[in-house]
Amino acid sequence: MSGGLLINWRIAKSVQSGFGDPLLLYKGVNMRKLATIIFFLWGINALLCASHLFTVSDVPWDDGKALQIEWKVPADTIYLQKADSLGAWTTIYAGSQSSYRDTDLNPDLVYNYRLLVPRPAFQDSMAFMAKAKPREQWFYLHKLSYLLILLAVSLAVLYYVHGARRGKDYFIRRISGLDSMDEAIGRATEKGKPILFVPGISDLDDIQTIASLTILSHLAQKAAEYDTALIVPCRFSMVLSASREVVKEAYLKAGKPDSYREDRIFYLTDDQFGYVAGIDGIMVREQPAANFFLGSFYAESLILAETGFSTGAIQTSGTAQASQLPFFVVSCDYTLIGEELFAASAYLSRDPQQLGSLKGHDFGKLLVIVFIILGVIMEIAGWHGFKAFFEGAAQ
Amino acid sequence: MSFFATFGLWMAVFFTLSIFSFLYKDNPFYKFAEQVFVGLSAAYWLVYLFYSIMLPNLFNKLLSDFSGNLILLVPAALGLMMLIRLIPKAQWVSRYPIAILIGTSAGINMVRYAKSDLLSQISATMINPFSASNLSGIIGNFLLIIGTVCGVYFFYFSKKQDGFSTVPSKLGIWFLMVSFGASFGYTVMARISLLIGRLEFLLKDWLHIIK
Amino acid sequence: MSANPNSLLERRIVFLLLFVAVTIPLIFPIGWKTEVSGYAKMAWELIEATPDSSVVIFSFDYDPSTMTELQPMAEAMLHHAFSRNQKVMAMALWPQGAQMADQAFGKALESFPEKKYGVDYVNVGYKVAGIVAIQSMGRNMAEVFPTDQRGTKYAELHMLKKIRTLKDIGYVNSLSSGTPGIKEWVMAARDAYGTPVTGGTTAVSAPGLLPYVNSQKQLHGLLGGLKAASEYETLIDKIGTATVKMDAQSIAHLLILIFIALGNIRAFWAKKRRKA
Amino acid sequence: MKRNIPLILAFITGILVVISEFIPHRPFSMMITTLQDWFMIISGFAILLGQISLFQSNLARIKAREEGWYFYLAGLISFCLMLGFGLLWGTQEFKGLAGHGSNVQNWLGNKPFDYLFEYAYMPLSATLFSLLAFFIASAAYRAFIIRSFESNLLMITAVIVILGRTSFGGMLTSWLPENLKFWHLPNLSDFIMEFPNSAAQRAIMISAALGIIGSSLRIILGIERSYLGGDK
Repeated sequence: MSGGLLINWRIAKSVQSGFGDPLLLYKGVNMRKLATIIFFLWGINALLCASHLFTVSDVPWDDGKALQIEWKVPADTIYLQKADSLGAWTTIYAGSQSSYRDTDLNPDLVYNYRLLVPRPAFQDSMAFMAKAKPREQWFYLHKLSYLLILLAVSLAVLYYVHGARRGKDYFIRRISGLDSMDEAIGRATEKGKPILFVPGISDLDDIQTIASLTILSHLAQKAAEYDTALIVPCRFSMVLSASREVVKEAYLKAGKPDSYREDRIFYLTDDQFGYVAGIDGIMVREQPAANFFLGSFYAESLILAETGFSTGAIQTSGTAQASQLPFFVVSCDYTLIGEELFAASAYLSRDPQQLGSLKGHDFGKLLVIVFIILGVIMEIAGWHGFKAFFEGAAQ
Repeated sequence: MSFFATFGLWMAVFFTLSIFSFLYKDNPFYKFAEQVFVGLSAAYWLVYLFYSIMLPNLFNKLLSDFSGNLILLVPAALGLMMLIRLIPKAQWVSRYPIAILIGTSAGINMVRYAKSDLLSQISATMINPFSASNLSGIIGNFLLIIGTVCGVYFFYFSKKQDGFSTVPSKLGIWFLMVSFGASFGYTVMARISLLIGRLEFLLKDWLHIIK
Repeated sequence: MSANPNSLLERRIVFLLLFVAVTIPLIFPIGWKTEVSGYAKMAWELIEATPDSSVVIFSFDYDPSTMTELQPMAEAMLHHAFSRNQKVMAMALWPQGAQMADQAFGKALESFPEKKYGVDYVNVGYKVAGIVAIQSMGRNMAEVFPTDQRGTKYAELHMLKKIRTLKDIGYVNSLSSGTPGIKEWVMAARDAYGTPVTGGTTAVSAPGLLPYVNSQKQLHGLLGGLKAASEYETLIDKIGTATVKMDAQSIAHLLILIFIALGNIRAFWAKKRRKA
Repeated sequence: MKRNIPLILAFITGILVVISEFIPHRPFSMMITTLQDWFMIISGFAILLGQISLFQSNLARIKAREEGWYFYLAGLISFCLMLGFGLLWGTQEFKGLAGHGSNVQNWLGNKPFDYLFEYAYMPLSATLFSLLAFFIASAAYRAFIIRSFESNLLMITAVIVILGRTSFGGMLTSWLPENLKFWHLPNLSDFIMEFPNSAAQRAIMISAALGIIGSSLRIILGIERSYLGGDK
């Protein structure tokens, strides 16, 4: 993979000239021959040294887009050059470090590099050459810790789900934000006012949106049972489609397919603040008695929650967006904090399989706590390998 | 200033004030601004999506090199299947693309969060608390470790919180509360900046009161 | 938590007071001095210590969306550089940065009407490719910028006559709100050619760049957000836009604290009345 | 059939994505970006669904002369204008069906699409965003009340950080001697942000990540399927 060749014309020339006249004979020794031999030996030596001094090698366990270039030359400043497709050299690094990683390369192509080491005393520079080919491998080794932890959590989830299937019962602690859901629906029914459900501002590619739709399914069923109108404005068409499916199914389950009104689940606009402007309008005009903001929210969280507050609605919110939680906590009646949003479907459905998978998350939490404590102890003890193993994946 | 620039300025001022009027109460100006906003922005994203995503990623590629980009027919077909929803009888067809998208999202989210939010946060918490140069740093490091561990424990669902186990859970809530207060306070400045930006527009560009 | 008519009225009063509290300092500046942080001082020192008539680069690596925070920095630092008689070459790694530069020059010329284009300052405009452009500037600046924004040839720009590469530059000041920006300048200009780099960024991005302000001075100080901009204005003893905006911020913050206090007093009375 | 095939599809794509994360070799290394590009294309088609629904509902309201129907008419007109302008003369970088429309540009000073963007969309969006300044004040007024130990913590840290972020917060405690500098408000607020705040944020992130991993797994395995609706 790596190769090196020292070409130093100045040195080569000085060697030649040092041996004087090419045809000089001294005590029967053909000096020219000697010079050639010495020069040859020096060349091999230089070659060996050079391969040691300047190396280019494929970065192992990667996607074949990087080469590691290293050099061991005593110089304050070196220039590293790379040949482009036409063979012209361009400097890619200048400085005093002793290695460089060239990235964004194409796998299986050969790349040529040249290292220039200036020699101010001679007013020239030495040049080293090397080339290599980046290759794709079949596993990212630095992701090992990451694979293992993912496997551990997944296996735990599967194990507990399996346990649940065999009839094991799992406990789940109270989540007040979810207990209050019936109360909120009840109040809306009493007042004869609708319920507003906002499934967040992310598309279906966010798991929070899907978690939100799961809660919507339970909520819609309750709303159907109580004959309370349910309004669901959506920011994305795909969320709209999925929401309609979910709500329709819920009304069907509640035995009231005729009460389902598709026009109550509608699209507003793909725009973040346009969407919020629309919801604000709905809140002040329809005066829903209960608002649910569940899913992924960004800056608009407070606009929604404060407008909702001013209309006197009972408000339940939930998001895993840590930066928005303060605003929900401050201006809503109930807030599902972070993971509680994902626990909701298990909590509401009491489906043993879902409860089992929740137990799996909890196993993950214990694992995390143990790892953190172990990691801290190892760091205090000065044994950094443990942390480095986890850090590998964070690259 | 040209007529259209002046007109545009007044239009911008009108919309700005209409939105602000919502703070007092809902009124026809806000209703108008709201509906215009919804309409404009919906069309804006449609146009944006068409020029920036559909043209370069799909149509242009298919038009310039159809046989080389045959694979793109798959998402195109799935996209059309989404549109079949418009026919009430065939709405179920859209479940195929939705299922593929959700499957993909689930896979991507699983690996992304495991990496960026789980592993990197765990390893960032593995610190030697005594490595800080001063006492407040050492105390801070301890708070960081204890807070993270107790906070994670707060979310432990499958155990009754009684006896000793309430202690870390309680601590966890305290840390959450401190964090919520702090983030709230920290955000005030960014939010006031937004208002300053709008006022600058009104006072500078429109009224020329400030330079 | 439900709202009653009383609380709706209180809300409106809160809104109105906030509106007034932010507007008034914008119209009638107070000019509160801000306590100067070490990072802002470092940036100031670099500009202060760079010799008379050095050519320096101001790179405008942002667009209007972050103008509120970054434009005051640009104005204050430009004011400082002009006052030290440095010759400023403005450029941009972001497409709309060139306009930001023109605006900043316009503002600075109000205080320094004697400064001439081409002699004391130039705007060479936007350059694509971020870090690659910077690397090329390290080899040959004239090649990267064949002309300035107005189409004048590089060689005809008086102040750039002796400037061949980045090494001839006194310092680089990057005002950036993302990528490409300060990070690229540090890597490609400071680390590769030793040209000192300083800069300013938004309050949100600042923590991510602070590690570069280290003992090797990869970054000579850093301004983060409006507060740092007003600190800089304090350093050059000028009441600029940042100070004015910071005044508005301070008043608004103070008002919110008063609201919290009033809210508690109200809650206290309500509780007492309920008990009675 | 209508339900099982989608579940199988979700399973296969989910598993493929997870596997490809760990394999640097083609074709796996390309998988995630390819699927993400597909997502954009599919949502590019799907956006029409929403827009048609918006169009229809506005039209229905106008036809039924529902209360405030003229507002919906305004919305509909804005929608059509923006869309028409965008398709006809394109946007800043892209040319539309009728080219760049240099005549219109000379007349208006900008492309019509960009004109509406700059003078209507931008001010609307920025002003709506700026309402947050007011709401953050009213929320603070109402919610930061001394009640329980938890709510006191919330309030006290908020007050410290608000003070620490401004000029006068620094002035207030600048008299503190060197050995008490920790209690200097800007320092104290930095300390809170850096340590206890980060700790709680981390806890939320870690547990939410576990929730996301678990939910994703449930979706891939088909345990979680409510997003698909019913069997019919």
